Amino acid sequence: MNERSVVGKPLPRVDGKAKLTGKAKFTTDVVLPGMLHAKLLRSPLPHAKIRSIDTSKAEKLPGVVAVITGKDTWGIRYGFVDTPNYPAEERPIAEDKVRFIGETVAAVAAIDPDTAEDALDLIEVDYDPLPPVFDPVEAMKDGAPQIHGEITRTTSCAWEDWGVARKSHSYTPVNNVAARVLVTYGDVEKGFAEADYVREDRSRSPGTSHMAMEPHTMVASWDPFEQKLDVWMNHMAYELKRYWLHKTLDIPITKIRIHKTYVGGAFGGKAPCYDYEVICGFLARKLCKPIKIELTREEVFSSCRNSHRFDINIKTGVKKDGTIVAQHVSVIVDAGAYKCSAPVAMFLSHAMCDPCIDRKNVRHEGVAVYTNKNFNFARRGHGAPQMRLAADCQYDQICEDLGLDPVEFLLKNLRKKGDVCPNGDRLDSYGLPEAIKKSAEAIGWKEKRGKQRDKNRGVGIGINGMFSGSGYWPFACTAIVRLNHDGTITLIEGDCEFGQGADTAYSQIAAECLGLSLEDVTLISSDSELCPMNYSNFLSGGLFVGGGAVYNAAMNLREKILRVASEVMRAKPEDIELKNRAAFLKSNPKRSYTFTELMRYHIQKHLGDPLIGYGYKKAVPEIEFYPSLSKGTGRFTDAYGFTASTAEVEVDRETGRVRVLKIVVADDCGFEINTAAIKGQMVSQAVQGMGDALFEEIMDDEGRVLNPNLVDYEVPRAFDIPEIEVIDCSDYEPKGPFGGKEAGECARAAVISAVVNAIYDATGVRVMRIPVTPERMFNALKAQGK
Amino acid sequence: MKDFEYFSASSLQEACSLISQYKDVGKVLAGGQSLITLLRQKLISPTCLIDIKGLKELDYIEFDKKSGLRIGALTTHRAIEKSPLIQEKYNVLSEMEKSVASVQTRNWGTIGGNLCSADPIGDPAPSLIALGAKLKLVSAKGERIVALEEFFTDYFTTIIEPDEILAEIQMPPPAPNTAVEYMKFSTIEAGIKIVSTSVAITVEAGSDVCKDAKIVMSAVAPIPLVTKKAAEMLKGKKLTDDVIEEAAKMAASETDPTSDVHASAEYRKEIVKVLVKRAIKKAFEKAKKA
Amino acid sequence: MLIQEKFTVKAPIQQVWRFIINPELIGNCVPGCEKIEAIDERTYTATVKAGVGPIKVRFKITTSLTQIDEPKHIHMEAKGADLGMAGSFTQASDVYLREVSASETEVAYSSNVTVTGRIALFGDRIMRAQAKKIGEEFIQALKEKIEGHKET
Amino acid sequence: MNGSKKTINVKVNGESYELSIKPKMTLLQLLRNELGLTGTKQACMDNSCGACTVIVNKMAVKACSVLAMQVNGKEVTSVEGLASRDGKLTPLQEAFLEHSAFQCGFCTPGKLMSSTAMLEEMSDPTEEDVRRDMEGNLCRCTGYVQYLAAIMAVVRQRKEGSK
Repeated sequence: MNERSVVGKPLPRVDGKAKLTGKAKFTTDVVLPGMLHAKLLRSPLPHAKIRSIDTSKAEKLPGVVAVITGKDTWGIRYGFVDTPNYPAEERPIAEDKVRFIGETVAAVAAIDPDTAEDALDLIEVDYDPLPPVFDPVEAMKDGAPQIHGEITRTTSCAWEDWGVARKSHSYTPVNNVAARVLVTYGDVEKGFAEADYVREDRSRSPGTSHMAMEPHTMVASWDPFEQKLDVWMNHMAYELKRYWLHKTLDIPITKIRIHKTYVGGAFGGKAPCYDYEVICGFLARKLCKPIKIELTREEVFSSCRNSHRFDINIKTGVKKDGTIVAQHVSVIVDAGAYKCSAPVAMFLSHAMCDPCIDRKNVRHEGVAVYTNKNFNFARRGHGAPQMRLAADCQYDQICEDLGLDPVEFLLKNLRKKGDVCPNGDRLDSYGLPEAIKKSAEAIGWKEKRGKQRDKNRGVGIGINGMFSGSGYWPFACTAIVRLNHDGTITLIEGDCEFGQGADTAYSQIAAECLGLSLEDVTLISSDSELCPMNYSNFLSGGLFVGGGAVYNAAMNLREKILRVASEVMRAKPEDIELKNRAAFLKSNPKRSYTFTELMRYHIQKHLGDPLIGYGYKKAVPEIEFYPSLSKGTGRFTDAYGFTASTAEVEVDRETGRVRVLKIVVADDCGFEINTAAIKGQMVSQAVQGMGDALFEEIMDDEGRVLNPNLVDYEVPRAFDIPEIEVIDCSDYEPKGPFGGKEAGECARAAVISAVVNAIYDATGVRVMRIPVTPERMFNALKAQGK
Repeated sequence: MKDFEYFSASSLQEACSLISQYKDVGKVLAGGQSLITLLRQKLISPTCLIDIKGLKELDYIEFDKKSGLRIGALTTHRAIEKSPLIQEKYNVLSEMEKSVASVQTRNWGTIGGNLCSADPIGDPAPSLIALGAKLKLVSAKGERIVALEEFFTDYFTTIIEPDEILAEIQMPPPAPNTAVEYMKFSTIEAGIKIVSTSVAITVEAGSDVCKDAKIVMSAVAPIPLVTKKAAEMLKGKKLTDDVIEEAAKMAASETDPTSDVHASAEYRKEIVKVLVKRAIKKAFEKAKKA
Repeated sequence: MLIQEKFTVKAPIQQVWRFIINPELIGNCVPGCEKIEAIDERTYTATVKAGVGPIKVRFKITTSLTQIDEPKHIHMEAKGADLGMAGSFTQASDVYLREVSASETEVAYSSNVTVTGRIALFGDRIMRAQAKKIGEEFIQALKEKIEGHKET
Repeated sequence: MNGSKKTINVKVNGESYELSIKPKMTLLQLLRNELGLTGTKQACMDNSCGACTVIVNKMAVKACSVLAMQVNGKEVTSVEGLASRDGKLTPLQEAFLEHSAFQCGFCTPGKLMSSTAMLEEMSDPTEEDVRRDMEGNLCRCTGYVQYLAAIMAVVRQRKEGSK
């Protein structure tokens, strides 16, 4: 198995032909006989009591089949974070109160989408407006409007179900605080006292949209005879969605089947449970008819999760030579109306820092605050991009202040391969030093840094680290590899194909393990009824955990085949090799048996066992439960991916417009299973990161999203992309499949910092609030007289 | 989208008669690249649409040395962009068209539809005004010619009567020693315009003196804004950097932009200064060579 | 959307006050205002036509004067809904009067408008521009009416 | 009656259809809902993303912003009409596959249709031409690099082939 013939190659994607010919089925393409369409009525007010809802006119509209309101779904709760301390508080339909503009207050099912939409106009809601609060700092003040009363769990919480001994308890948020985190290690005060130089800065990251191309969609169909719900939906891991449908609709978990569809992009935005999903299932069961809910792009912006809004205050103490000795970070997360993953995002903003830089003495505190705005979830990095902006830009400025070189500064403060982080995570692979050096070299750091301001050009650098799955619930995966009659295999695993290339990478892994070619793999994936347990594919755990399970399953089958071959060939298993659907003796390749022959033999001789491999993997094997979100203690992941990125920009001083000339992404994602797919992931993140740095921001006015469409929310298009260079800095990760680990999330954060730092180099003006729009840059240049 | 009745006109005459019949409840569909979005959003719900897009008789680009250029109102943006005739004689139009939305929209959308939708951030109007365009409006009762400069009255509003159809855009022959330049400013390349401007400069032959100037800006007022003072000030002057800068400042002072998600009013004024300055300079350089 | 304006009217403060407190008089200054009916001393309804280009809406508006500090300040709350169900808005406004001289009064108003429904789809750009335009026409009409009133 | 159905004749992917439709039906709805050709996608609803691009009489257009009535008598090609029926991909589809030019695949049909029409129209586009012409096709996954490379590969291939 030393010579690799399938992994490590830019093989064409297994979903390619389907996706290139229009045959690939997405949820939006699912049509069922007798299917009804549902539309949701959204709250026009940011904060109001619902006095009454009159649905009678809507119900009378020809073609309308049903109208439901919060009265129908009263008491149903769900949430991404659902722990004893932080029980879930989201609800599918507002009950007695709305908390943000865009919250669902009623749903209409009708014979077609137009009729359902027309009916929304006929629903009369009598609101009693309450004073809203939009700013998290204001929301924390005494006397501010209280967004939530007592939060009570009506069923057991998710963590309870997965074995945490404590029961969830009701609680009433005080001063709108949704969650807090405090992570400390070392002696921060002593650290600062020993520092030669201390700097404090503030950074701000806005809410942004994942902007996956496929708007959120679900189809559900209820079989009244089997009492079973069939579902086609946008998701990133069906176990999570199925769990919530089971919980919210009180349907036995095996009586819900999530069918495979391709998902039109996710980037984090399709992982959590959504209101429309519960409503879709609810209506399907109530009406015994298939229901389709397709959200509009406007709803995706205004009512679906966006990225977290972070305000960060960062204080860092360094020695004269640039050695970091202490850091104190205060994070305020503007959570919006419901907390969703805000407690996680605050924690992750710390957790992703730790493997990159040794800060020695750290205090990281965070508070997530309820406001009357749409709420948030992970977007490609989940807390890390916001934190890297604060840290990398401050490091850049510290270097400027002390006359140090940022690249040297980073290299000096890095951790080392084999280091154990304060929480116990060990860095068995650590390509970051090489990534920093190579990305700097590729952008021409030495020749350019600080030397092009007269041309309004500059270069900058940013870094990041990212987990490869974590202990969220069990966060474990299983895979099955079946040997077929003709010596090919059928791989059965649950991960969802949302563009990242899971189907292809996993097929490659399985093929490689068994000496097969990619064409020899039939794949069954992403179907909750056909596939074994699967919790991965978000938290960047896809390849490492899901792929790891596939690797283990294929190796399990490999062992079995070798055992049979050794029996048949009367040779030691280690003397036998597998290739081209056959086993042969290494010393005498002519002596061989086909897989088909071996399988037939095995069935005959061994009680009909046709040779099936199975394998599983858990994100962090050593831990029983979960890292503490509020204290940051406990193992967190088993491998980190790393990126260093550099960028070169040019600033038009007259207008403030920033043009990115080049982005370099040097990434350590461990061994690259599919090199073309990895390149795709890196380029993708470079372009998204550029958008974040320069123009992406969801703007709102008193809680109303002002740019809920692709005209006003601008994302990079074909003409905007700069030269992009991707450098492979892979460090073999011993625990990953073939040495692979995280690849899809890390780079985005590094690119944002690189671009923002390059702007400083070009202008001498430090902007730590993104996006650096032309106007923001213009004003910053003007304010600093440059 | 609400239901509507649909008529496809087979001739201009039929179109005129349909539109005079349904003028109170109907809308003309010329390409529909903005209209269909409005229908889908139910921001407008006419009871009938009169589709004129198929009218071949309004799809032409013709040039005559004496009378100049005539573009049928139903000529697509793409046809204008790709027309060798326009590239040779009115290149600014071809260049400008590259900024109009996307290829797909330019393939289906028509120049007439664009002008009649009267979006103040539309690309074509400033350049056409700078080129001195006139419009031919026809109805069952007859026809009239109006200057494009006088066509727009407010956001999405023009002087066109409910029973009229825009039939043709006319432009005088290219003036000697003249160049027209179009410049736009947006955050992303194909993004929504924060400001755009079209500047026409005529120089005294063989000199640096400006004989005539026209400066038109969009996205800074409810209609494409033709500067009065700034253009007037340039006339008869040698176009030094100082003069150009002064004119650009003057142009900015004549604008009345609003703030929105893309830019504040103040910033728009700043960008006008830069953009108009750059456009004048470029047009001036070209005019000297023209 | 916050709209703030300040302007002076050539009239004594009492006269301006009497004008702005009278729904009939003030209503006639609102562009597109079709009819006004008083419900009680402090509440009145109006129908107002508005629109941008082809998009036309007719708002039925209910306005309540929730705080009156004669002759210096009024707080008003208004709710409007389009009769064609294209959307609705709420508005909270404060009007402050300040005596500049015996014959001149400064009027300052700040109004917070929230537009909802399909009309909000039309975009921030147009909404703001329309609000600004309506505001300008309103001020113009108000000045003309009060100042003209004085002369007669 | 207002909104009553009308008949159109249209050729889609080589097949002729006579269809009775409501005038408000868009070309996108015609393809997806009437003909079951769901390869053409809807992603924005306001003419800004290009996912619904199809070819009408050799021109790339956005099917969400064209009424079905307007293609009466015209020829429409959607992504389903590119590869041959016996499974042979077009050179462009092959290049997309080889260059890993797509990820989630939702915008891919639109991109294929735009680039197919572009390569029909332009014999020898430069990379800048290609980028500019593809402005109307939004993609969130790929960052564009690999699919622009795929298109350029076809341009080169064609040039070499014609030598």
